[in-house]
Amino acid sequence: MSESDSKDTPEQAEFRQHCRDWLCDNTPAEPSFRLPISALEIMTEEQLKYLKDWQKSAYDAGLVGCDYPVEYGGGGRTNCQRIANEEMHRAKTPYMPNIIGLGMAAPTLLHHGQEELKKHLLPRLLSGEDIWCQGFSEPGSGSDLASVQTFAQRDGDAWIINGHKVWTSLAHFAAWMIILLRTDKTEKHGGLSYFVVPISSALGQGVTVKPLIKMTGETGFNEVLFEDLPVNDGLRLGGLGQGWQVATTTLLHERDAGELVTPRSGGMKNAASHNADTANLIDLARKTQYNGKPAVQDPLLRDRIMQQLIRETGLQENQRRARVPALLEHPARLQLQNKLLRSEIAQETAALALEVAGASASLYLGDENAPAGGQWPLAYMSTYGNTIAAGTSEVQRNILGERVLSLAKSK
Amino acid sequence: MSESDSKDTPEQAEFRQHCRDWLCDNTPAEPSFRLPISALEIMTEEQLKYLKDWQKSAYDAGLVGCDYPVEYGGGGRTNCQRIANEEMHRAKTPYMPNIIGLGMAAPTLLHHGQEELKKHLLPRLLSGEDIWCQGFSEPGSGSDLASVQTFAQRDGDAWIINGHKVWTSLAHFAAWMIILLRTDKTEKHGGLSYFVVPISSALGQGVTVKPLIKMTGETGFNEVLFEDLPVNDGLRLGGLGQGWQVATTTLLHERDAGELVTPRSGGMKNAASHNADTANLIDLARKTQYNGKPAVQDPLLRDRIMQQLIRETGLQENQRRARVPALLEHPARLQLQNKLLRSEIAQETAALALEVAGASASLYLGDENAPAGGQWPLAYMSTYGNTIAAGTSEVQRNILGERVLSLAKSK
Amino acid sequence: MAQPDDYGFSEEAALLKYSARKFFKSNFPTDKLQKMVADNPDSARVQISNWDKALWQQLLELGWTLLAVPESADGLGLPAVAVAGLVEEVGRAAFPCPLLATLNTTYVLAACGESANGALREIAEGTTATLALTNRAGSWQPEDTEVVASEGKLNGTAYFVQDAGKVDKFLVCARKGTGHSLYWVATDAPGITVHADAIVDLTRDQAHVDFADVEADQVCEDGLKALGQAFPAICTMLAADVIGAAEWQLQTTAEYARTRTQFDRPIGFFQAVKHPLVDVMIQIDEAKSLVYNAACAIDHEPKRAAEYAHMAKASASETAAFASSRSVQFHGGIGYTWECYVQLYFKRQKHSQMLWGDAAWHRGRLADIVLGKVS
Amino acid sequence: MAQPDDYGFSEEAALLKYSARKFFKSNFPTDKLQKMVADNPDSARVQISNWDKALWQQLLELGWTLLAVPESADGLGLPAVAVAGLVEEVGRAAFPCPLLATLNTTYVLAACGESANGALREIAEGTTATLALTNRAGSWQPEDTEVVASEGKLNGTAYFVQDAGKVDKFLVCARKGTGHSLYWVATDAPGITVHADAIVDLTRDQAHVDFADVEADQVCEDGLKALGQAFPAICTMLAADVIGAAEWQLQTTAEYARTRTQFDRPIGFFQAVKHPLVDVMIQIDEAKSLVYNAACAIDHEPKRAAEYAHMAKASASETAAFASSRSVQFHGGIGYTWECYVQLYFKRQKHSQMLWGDAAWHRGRLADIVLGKVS
Repeated sequence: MSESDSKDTPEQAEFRQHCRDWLCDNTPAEPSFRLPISALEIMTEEQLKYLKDWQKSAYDAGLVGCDYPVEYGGGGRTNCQRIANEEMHRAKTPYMPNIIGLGMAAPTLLHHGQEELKKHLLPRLLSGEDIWCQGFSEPGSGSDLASVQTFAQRDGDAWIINGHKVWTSLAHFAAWMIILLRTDKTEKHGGLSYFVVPISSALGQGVTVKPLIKMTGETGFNEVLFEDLPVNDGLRLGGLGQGWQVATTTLLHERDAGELVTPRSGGMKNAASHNADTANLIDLARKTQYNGKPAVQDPLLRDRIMQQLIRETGLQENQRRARVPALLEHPARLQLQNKLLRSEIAQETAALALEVAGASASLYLGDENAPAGGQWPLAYMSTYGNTIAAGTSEVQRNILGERVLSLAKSK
Repeated sequence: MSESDSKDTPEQAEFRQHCRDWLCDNTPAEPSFRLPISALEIMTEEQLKYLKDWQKSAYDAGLVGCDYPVEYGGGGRTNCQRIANEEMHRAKTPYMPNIIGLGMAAPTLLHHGQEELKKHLLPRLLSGEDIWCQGFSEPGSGSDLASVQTFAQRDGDAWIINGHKVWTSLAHFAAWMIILLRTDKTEKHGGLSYFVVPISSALGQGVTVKPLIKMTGETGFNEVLFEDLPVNDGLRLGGLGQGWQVATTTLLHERDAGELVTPRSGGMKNAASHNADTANLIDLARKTQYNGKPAVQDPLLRDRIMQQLIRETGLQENQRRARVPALLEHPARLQLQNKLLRSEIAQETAALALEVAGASASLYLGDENAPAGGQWPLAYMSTYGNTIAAGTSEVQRNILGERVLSLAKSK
Repeated sequence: MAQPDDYGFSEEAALLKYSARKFFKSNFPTDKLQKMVADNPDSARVQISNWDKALWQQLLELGWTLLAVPESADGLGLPAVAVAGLVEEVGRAAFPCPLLATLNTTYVLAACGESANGALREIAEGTTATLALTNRAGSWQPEDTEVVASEGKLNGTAYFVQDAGKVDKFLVCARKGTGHSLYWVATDAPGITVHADAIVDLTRDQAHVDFADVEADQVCEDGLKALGQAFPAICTMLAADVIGAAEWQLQTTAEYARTRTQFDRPIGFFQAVKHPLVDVMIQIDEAKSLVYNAACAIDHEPKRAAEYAHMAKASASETAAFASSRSVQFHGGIGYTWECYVQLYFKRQKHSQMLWGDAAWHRGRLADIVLGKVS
Repeated sequence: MAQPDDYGFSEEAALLKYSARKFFKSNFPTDKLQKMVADNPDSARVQISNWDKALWQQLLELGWTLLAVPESADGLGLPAVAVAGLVEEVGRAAFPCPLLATLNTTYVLAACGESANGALREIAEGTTATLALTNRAGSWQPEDTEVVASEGKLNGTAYFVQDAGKVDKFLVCARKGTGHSLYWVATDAPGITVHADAIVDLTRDQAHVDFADVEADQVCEDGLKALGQAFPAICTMLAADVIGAAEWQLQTTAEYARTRTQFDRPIGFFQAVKHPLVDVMIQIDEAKSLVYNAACAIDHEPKRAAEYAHMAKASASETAAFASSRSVQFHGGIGYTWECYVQLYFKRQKHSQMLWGDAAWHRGRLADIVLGKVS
């Protein structure tokens, strides 16, 4: 809602101008084929290539990895990534395909990686040449992440990995995976270690990627099976048995609270081809007849649309207020709400859109009469990915109650 | 909503006619003084006398204890109490003052009491001559009722009682108390026994009653302190260490699910001088201006009033459906919802009434401009008594999840 | 006329209901449904949902479609409560079939008077049918129909026609002069083109149907009156379907919560799962009690049938939304997959939620009855 | 003009806010409030709420009432964000005083132009005041006032006048001819009768005020324009009070949940307590972020101030209701007693929830701005 450029530092102001100029000439044209709702549902090589090309060109122009050190392929700037993201949002660019690399792997590597690894991996990550995925969840370890069983058996300088990861978005395109492994069966949290492992180069040689299908009918996430995959100890991040601490950095970024620890490496957060936001909802309500008049004139729908607008604006303003320490009651209180609220507000907005659409909410992708091409039912179902993945809403509320309100642990 | 007399048995039909005839002539006139919102807030002797007189006359006419055996002072009928209650509701009679006696003590006595006790205590209970109260909660035992500490020490044929009960409605007028006591400190549930103890006759001789004030400004509940009160073992209901099982009967009745076990002894449930129901809410909405027109014409308020009407009707229909086994998925599923829903629906209805009243919702009892004499803010606050007492809403949901859905116990 | 306290839900009704439940349990377990309708997750797939016509034929032979046909037209004339009991079981099985569409048509035809007796007799003989009366905007007011009758021929398009791909006949509401009449026509009559919609729900189909100079039999002159009279039954039966499906969602999710372990506990231990599941149950029970109350009003207290049907469908729509939402959420990652059966019910319920009016729409109509219309 | 990213919340503003918090913590702990206002639970008690005039005098001397007075009228002219920061602390302490009433009056006077400079100077010198403009039905549209001005005299009654028993002056909106003007008059001027209302809230007072041929100074010709301009500040400051009080409710209830034990666990262990408390926190944070956004808009982006103030008060009203409800429920039996301090905040918040428009009312106004009015 609010313009946020009046308080730019001189460096930020200059950089913002650079972004605007470059984006003016280089924002790519819409592709001839349909893009999926987000990077997590990329299904075809054609989609991937288009999006990788975009990431590469934005990287080359300095709009990715802005705040990362130059020696790791970054821009060496300070507090400029937010500027780049704002300008890309304004220019309505596509999203970046390497969402897990940029959003989670890069900040974890930056914080915990050895010098050599960072120099080797970060430039190709930032440019999008290497796609990354995340191997945390397992069939038996969802909310209870610390119970992962995928085991790394010591073998001299290497580790032999066996196990089963699941819900692994982008694994079918990924060069690398960040992975949480059990290196000690006698301790729960203390028995975990954190590695980066090559995926695409090991396919068929200890790594098998099997696609899963989402309730939307889309693919995009996978099961990944490890069978005697050898991994060098040099690919470990953090100390042996320190995997949980390293994972915490990843999780904070996954849950939109990463800036409490390390800078984000680039790319807009949660970019989607059809956002379940009130701007789109109002657009739908203007185009839809409800009870014989435009839905936007129905008093009940107006009230509920305003409820969503207020919640959405409140969340935006939370992110702004989080930068003003004098107006905070607790240092992490707002950031730890981000992921929970973003996913739940979008879910409610999409649910409301289906009510606005009424009978037409039954129409899906590919139906010529479907409002917004059937994107709303797709968006609604997709929001469950967000209230479940990266810590369910239930887990998020535990974290808030325990870390911010100091209530007794629920488990 | 629905008339329910078309399926009366011949006995019920005849009895219904008797009730109607009698009520036509004997429904008492409104008193000159204000009656409290329910029997739980009786504050003055004047109020008590008016209400006791009413209960006595209704008892004498056979409208109380209808389904209880004649030898215990009852009417010896079958399934007639509901008829009497329906007719008293229709005739808009006052409520009965011995609400805890009729609603909880009597069915517990009937089920678990020794013959002699029943003959001695039930007639005076049903007629309202003896007011009863309930000594379950303690300062440290609210939701966790089985943790009561008030201790009965064996002393020959008697027990010596020491401890502290709290939230004891009507204790200041009560002749008798049903009480849950610890007779064994080594076991939690198995260390409890259930007694009936005389209160008014022991005041100052081992029993002290101290009034508490509610957030509404009313009195009506109390602390009751026991100091070396001797109680004869003949006043025990059920076996030694079986107190929890006996209390279950009381609790089922307190939570509107008693008919699963024993018949109710009479009196309308949850009768109040101002019900937080939609009939009253609609009345308010017709009389109130909102945004320059009658509130009953505001589309948002209409929608919310209908939400409450639907929930209220649904609860009534639950009680009807509970009597049709072919339409039940589980034998206790509907009854165990009654108390939870009744209290929460009333709370929402009252909260909505305050929004309907708008600025006028600020006006309380005694204000000449207050809508409905300020009863709505009083009713709203009073509903918290109901969502907290007799098992909080949180405890009710545990019971439903565990007993009906067989989910793991939460504690 | 007052309602009987037991809804008039007879032993015969109970027998019908529980034999239906048993039938589906034996013959149509959910894995069969999944295999049948979810074989192809591609949203560009052919859009007519698959269904088991052989099984449907058995149900036809059991007489399910003639239960609601009046005895005067050779039907069984069962009370609405008995029919609702059956429909609840169809919803519980999420069984793809044209029962609901045919029942809706039956109730409308039965409200038409003698002129529709021929059509009713066809239904009694096993013909299936659906209503065609909704406009492009999805209005639930049949006077908004875009089909026009003139000189005995129908022209225009009807939208959101339920299970159009499974039925033999359409009952069409068409504007005729200043009024609206009802027409009875075979789905393959000349001039009719059925366009299957690409819908989310895998257990039903839906179409928009073009009429181009279609010759059809008028079965009712005052179509709006008949539709108005049948509307409580239409809403109540759909609500019965919803509560059956919701009970499946509840029981399936509770079963998962009893067995799935995290943090060394079955997840049903956690009140963040337990209490919302209880709330789902409460919502189902409210809707279910209101469904049988509405059905009983259709049978015994027709003056209040509209009022109670609005309550039932409003409550059922809320139930559909809430039970669906929690069923996916509490199944976690697996609940978000195509292979997990909860997606089938989720999609059916979201369809039912809006069909024949969502909760707010029904509350608006209810308010007009209870509080009076706002001028 | 764009908003500064940090709301323009300066170090000076932070100092003011945190010194206020410290002041109340030292001088006005909640037990003092309870003793002061809850000495008599009888609802037939005298209705002017007690307050600590000596403490208020200290705050006057600290200059709190002149913070919002423009520099041109000898005030400090602090930005709205700084004032909101202070008001949040007054709400947190639930401190009975006429600060909010005086601030509201100040914002209206400041919107009147030069004609009100005299009245503003009085405020700068320590005079307290409140607005008198609401009709018997509680309309928040000042054009509905029941007070009439003619020949320089006021007649009629103003209702729901906040803290009328604590202030020196009324700023009255009165119908004059076809328009509405504002009048400045001492609360004890001849012809004025202040009737204290019997209200639920123990921390504020409220009255209806009769005017009978009262001579008063007109301070503004176009009263509705000034009131409209000040309305965002009125809503925003009340919302700031609400979030402060809600934070007290949250922290007090969380503290109880950390210490009260049942089933051998602190009750905060149970997600049935933990998660709703988290939701209270989330609701407070939403409202708080919207309050500072609205206040900042008053300072920097006045064209959008109304829009943002509606968001802030709508969100704050929801917060007031929800935080209050959960504070009593989670305190259990003790929370339902007069002696437990949560009742004080519960009642203040229910008052604030409706005051100057409840959530639905503000969303309606917001929709008119964002979506356009419905003709």
